[in-house]
Amino acid sequence: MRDIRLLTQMFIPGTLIGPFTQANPGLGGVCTFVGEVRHDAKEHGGVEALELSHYEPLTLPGMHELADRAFDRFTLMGLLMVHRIGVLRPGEPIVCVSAAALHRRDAIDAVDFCMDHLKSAAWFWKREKRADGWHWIEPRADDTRDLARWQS
Amino acid sequence: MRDIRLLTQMFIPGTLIGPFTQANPGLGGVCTFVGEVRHDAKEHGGVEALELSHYEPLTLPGMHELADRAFDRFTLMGLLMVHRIGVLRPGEPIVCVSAAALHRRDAIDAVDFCMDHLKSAAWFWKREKRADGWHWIEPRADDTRDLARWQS
Amino acid sequence: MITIVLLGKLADLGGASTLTLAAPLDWEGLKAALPPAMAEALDDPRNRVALNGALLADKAELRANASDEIALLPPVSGG
Amino acid sequence: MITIVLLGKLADLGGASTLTLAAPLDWEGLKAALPPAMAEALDDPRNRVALNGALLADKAELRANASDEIALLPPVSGG
Repeated sequence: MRDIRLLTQMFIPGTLIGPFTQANPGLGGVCTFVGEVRHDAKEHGGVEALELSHYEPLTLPGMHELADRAFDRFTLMGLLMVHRIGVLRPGEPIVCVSAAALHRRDAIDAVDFCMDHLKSAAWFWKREKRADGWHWIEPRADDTRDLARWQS
Repeated sequence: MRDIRLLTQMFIPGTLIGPFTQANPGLGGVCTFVGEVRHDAKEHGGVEALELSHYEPLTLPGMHELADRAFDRFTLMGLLMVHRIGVLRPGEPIVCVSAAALHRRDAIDAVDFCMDHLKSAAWFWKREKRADGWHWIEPRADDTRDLARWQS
Repeated sequence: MITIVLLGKLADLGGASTLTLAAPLDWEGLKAALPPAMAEALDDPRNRVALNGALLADKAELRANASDEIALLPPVSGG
Repeated sequence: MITIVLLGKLADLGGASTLTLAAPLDWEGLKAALPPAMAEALDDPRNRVALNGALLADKAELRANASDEIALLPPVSGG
């Protein structure tokens, strides 16, 4: 069971995870990560809103290719990968990745792998609205370090 | 926010995770693992039921000590650790661990750590009912290997 | 009296999940009061003993008095 | 006509999220048709180019004709 989506509206992760779990009968475990928009981004003061833009012909195919790689690398029964686009408020979920497998190691590692690769595999540009206006978010050194964990 | 419980009745993970997430405002991410009773345990044929027994004076304190270690080791906002006891049917959730943190690495690693240690830190004895009766589940070599991942 | 709580496989071996034995009991006294197969299993270092909810580092140091609870704990099950 | 889609910061630099330019266009032609600050940014190897949804390995090989779509893609944001 594979469910890869871009969502333009606020979503409630539980409404995705329940049906996803039901759709993979016989599973041993489900691991889920939900990321939310933080109120406070580092030292920059309060964040009022986050806007994600994407380029349709690359973004969704990039997510599907990442799902292919996760299915190749781990023994999975199902993978859910949902990402918000558009304008989000602090506290709203921005990403939800859930993996169902017979064994917990595959489920947990697949979620970890997808989260580390999602930002580089999928094309999203983010800007934050703070008191002094909109600011683009630059790539981070951490992201490269996260990817290096999976070289083998 | 810390919620450590043994449950004697069937539970629906979503009903725990929603309130847990709400109870940690300002979080960056929540990672959740839910384990379910598998229908088929390896080569042994179909499992009809799984019974978990525990020793109250050791089991719950063991889970609390594990939670202490997770809070020491990772930067967490909240940790939920719920384990079923009693008789379970295949497909029922048996364990749910959820960690809320500012950063996803802490949330994912804390869940991974707790799952690897839960079986050794908490005192549970399991037996499976198959067509030919009840069978105790022995310790596995994999469990020791899982723990070795965290030696450092 | 002393309550003996048998967990996991040891409950099968003892034929019950709790037993009651006369106080006081030390380690050799406990083994002598149990069926031989059970006493033998208890010497297996993988089987642990708790007195009133506290694990004993050394079983030989067991000293149980009236109204104490001794738990006999086999290795926990794999996942 | 050729549609130019500007993503992320490049949309700010271009003053719009889409532009329309006359066909045909190669890489030098595209840069000549854009504001100088924009053209300079495009030479930065971190900024990528896609033609009709396919990333170009080498920007200099860009050949766009009528009704093609060129996307100008800055590095994606960190998490």
